[in-house]
Amino acid sequence: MKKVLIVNLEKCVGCRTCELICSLTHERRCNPAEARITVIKFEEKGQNIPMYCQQCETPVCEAVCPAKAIYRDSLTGAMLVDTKRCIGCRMCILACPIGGLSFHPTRKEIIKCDLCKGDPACVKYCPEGAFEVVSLDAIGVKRRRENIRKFSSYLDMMTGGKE
Amino acid sequence: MLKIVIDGKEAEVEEGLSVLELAEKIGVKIPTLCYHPAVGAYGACRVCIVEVIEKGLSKLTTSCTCPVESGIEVKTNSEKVKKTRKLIVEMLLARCPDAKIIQDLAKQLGVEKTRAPQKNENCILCGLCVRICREIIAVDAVGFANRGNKRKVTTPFEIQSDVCLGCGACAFVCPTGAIKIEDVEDKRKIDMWHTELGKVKCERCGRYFSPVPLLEQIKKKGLREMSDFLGLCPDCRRLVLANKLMGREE
Amino acid sequence: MDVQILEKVDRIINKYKKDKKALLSILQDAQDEYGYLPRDLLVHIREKLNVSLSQIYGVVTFYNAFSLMPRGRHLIMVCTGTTCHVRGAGKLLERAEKELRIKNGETTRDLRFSLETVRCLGCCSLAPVVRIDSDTYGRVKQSEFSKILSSHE
Amino acid sequence: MSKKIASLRELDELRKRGLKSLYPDKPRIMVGMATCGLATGGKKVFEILSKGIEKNGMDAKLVPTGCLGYCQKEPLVDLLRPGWPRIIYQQMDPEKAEKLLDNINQGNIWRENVLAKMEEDEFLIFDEKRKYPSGSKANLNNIPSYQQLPFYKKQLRIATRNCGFINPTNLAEYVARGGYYSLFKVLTQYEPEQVIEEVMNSGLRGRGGAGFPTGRKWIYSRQAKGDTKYVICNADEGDPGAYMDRSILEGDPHSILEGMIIGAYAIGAREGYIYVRAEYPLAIERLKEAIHQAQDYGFLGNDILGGRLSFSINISRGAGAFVCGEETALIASIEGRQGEPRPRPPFPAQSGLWGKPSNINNVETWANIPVIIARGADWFSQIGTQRSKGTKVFSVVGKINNTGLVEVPMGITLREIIYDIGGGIPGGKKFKAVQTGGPSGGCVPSWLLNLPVDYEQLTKVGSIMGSGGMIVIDEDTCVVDLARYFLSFLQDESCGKCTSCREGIVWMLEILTRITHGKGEEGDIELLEQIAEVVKNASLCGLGKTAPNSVLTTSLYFKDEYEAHIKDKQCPARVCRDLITYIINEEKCTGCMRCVKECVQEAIVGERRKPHRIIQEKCIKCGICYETCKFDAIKLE
Repeated sequence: MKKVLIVNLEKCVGCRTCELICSLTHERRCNPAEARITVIKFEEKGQNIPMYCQQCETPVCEAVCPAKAIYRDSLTGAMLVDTKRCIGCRMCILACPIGGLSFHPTRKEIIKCDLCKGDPACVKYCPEGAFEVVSLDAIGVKRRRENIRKFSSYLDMMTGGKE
Repeated sequence: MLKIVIDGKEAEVEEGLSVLELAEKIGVKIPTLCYHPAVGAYGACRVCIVEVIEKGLSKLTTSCTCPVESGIEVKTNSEKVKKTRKLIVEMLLARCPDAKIIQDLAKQLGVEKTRAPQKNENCILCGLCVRICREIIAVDAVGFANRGNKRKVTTPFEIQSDVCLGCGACAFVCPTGAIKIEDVEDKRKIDMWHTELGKVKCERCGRYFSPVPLLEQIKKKGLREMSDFLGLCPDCRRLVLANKLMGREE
Repeated sequence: MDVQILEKVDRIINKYKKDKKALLSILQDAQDEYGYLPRDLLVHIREKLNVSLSQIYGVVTFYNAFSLMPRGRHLIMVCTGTTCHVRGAGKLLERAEKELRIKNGETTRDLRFSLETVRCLGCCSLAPVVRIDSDTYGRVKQSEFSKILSSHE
Repeated sequence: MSKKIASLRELDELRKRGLKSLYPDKPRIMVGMATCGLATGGKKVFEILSKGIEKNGMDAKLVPTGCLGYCQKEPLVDLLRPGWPRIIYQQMDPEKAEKLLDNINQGNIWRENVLAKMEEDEFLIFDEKRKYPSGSKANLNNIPSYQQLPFYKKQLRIATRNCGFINPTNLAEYVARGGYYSLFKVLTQYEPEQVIEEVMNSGLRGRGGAGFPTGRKWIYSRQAKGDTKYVICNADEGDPGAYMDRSILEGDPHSILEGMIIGAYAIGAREGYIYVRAEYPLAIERLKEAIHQAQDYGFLGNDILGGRLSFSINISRGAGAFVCGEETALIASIEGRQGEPRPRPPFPAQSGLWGKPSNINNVETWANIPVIIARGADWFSQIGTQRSKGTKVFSVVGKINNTGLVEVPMGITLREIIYDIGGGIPGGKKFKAVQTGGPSGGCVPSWLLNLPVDYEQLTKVGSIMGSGGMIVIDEDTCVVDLARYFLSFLQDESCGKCTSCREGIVWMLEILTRITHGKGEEGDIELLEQIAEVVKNASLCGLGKTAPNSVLTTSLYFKDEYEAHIKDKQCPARVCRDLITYIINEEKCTGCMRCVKECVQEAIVGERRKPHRIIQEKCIKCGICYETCKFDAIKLE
């Protein structure tokens, strides 16, 4: 069953544990620059927003990739980069509207949220329990839509225009 | 499914694979320099050479170009293969003595020094840059020129190509690091291609983040209404989006 | 680039129905027309045929028959096929280089002669062989070289 | 009125016209006008004859023909007069041409420069011989018969059956000697499979080099899936030293076209290509004319022989690249790309030109097809050896008396070719070796002279049949230098794609160059052999796989010569410049000043009538003094 990572913004306190655990899981060291998730903080409002790949239903990254190196994982539904196929042209990075992909600073590789094979570390280790993985069944789609209703211009892309 | 023997072990594989792909699948390591999954087999570097025995006849062939056929036996490291591969690496080491990947390969195969005439090139003519640019990026900014001993990779007339996007895929796939990309503030320089391209400045933070033609190319793909974020660097895209989520325009 | 020349090249391209498959023939005909293949001409051919400049440049530098530089009024081809080699083509070539004061592959300053070698003219029974434009000379001796040259103004 | 031939009756009528043209009721003068004939002055002879005929108001027919193969004797002029045998004149020049005309005018037999008389003409296709009248009025007994000339005696001309006999620009003359009858036979009596069976049974193998069975190649193409298929003629005769294809292209282009049309029918192709070297301008011209004529007469086009087949042929000009003789490189070149070979499989029979099934055969192979169809596989397969059937055309050149093209049955020995046909080595020099197969071939040494020539035997001794070049070398040719020559040729001609071929050739060349410069080292021969083995085993295409053959054969058969260079710093053949000196023999030098004048280096000093002297420091060993000295006073040491 396809899955998505959903965040409850009310719960996020901006501790950046997710960034560190993400880096640790993928890179074996704690360096936020190597994380697949970035927390944007609005100090004055006391509001924090973790930004990460939304595993769009019709992803532009996949569409622009000339090497056909980006594909959807049939198990989790995450968009993955086949690093062997990748030719490093970075078109995916430039095409993604939400900055969901980046180039690893030293390893010369495209990095992005891969949903940790369906069991994301951020979900497990967030002290506030702000993250949640939901299956993309009818209820999941609805919750996802609610979650991202606010930025309607990107809505179609992420949900594939389907309810 | 096909049954074959590789290095003494039996293996069963689906049809349509090359010996190299099969070896990788089952964890047998065969060195190669000119193979890349995105463009497939080319057969130029000859390093992935293996011994294939079919109907009692043994021949040396490059594993990348050899289709797996039922009943064949593959030896990836027989004496004959080792001898041949060593001499080929000796040739490459003379051509590109400074390339780390060649040095490593030489060390791995026990080649201590080369007896072949030294050339001091950086490029081994694997053609990955040419093939990626032609077949994948589809702009064909660089190509092979001349032939024989004078063969080289270059831009037409050895001046800046008017179609290069500056995407840097050529440098990314280059096994020897012969193609170097230098990003200096608002310019991207690729010396190998006699090329210098302007970069796009992020509308928000002012950082130069993409060569101009590359971003134009993405615009041309016209996948969706992109104009409102394409002028932003990926970091600012996250910020701007977060702001929108907060319900406010910056 | 001279408009008249481009028109001529356009006629060649149209003769081959703007077919990019005919690239080699178009380049050959264009060179026959113009003597060599300057960059502007090749850029023009690219636009008309919609093939990449890399491909055109690759083809032009791969084959011996093409030249990116102006050639002389007369093209001297010294055959260096095996029979000609065995019968002294190397020495003949040296003589030609001395006589013309240019190296193999170069053109004299007055654009009178270009000197090239060719891998075999198929006149092995007459080795060593030299061809100047469309005239083929057999059993050429070093000492005869200046005489042969003088008949080509 | 349409010229198109649709029935056997019409073909017979065309043949009658052709016969009239071949055997007119007036003198027919034929001038060998292939490139080799032209190079020796055939063009001037033709012009003089043409002017003379016009000036004297003679009733004579002057025709250009292809090459009879006896290049040593060119320019050749043939005279056929009603009531006489055909007489072949050799080494003609403008003056002699005038004399010939005078004699014709006076009704005499001109007896100077006679090479031979031809008493009968053979129509191979019809298995027919046409006797010429004996010309009994005059005594021709002392003129040797063409068939009995040592040069021709052992020849059997199948692929070159018409070269030197017909005017290549006259289709009717081709038909007169049986041309296009095989096509007619095939289209009216054979299913495509039967054609392939016939070719298969004939045992014909590719004449371009590798010797792959032609019939089997055709089966693969026939069986390949797809509606669009191509037949291709490889006329990129790249081997330096081989020119039989040029001779057939220039002398009998229709034989190639007919072969291709039959092949197209057998395989199921509607379009064909002839890839021909740009270095052969005359061949291209002849082909263009021939294609045009064949279209006019309905042998090519949409309704061949009354609508039995649709087939057209395009000419693709090569642009000077030896590697384009390789099938996949040739295809790339026709497609307008660099001639870079690609790995096989897939083979061209499955995926060739534009990705469609394509069948490629070379010129000589195609020219054999009409004869095989006409005379049958049984007849053809009786010629030759167990596994190599038919004949092969060789260009016998180099240090040999009778240079020329010879077509002989497979299995003939090297000795017969070099001594019986070729007349041995000139100047009393010693025969050393024969180089066969071009840059991909090897050197066969003198002690293997009794080797029967066929695909297997040549491969066994380390060489190859190749396209049929046979370069005879004598004691004055250095085999190390020859091997070096081939590698320097291949260094430029390799496409440069694969490491082993590109870098391996450069490496071997570096070693050989060092050896010829007297800087060879102990162990060089072993290292050469080691590299050669890898280049042979690891390279991508035929060019690379065969590139080391010249090194391997010369180092095997002439090891002592290599060692003389390496250990003694001597070149036994006195070729390698750094190992020789030119010296003037003062006893023989007459002081004529010729060498002094010719030496561009000003390395020779001396006064008139006094022995000259060479200043060794200035001498670049160009050899011009040696070449110009009339008194044999310059020695090589």
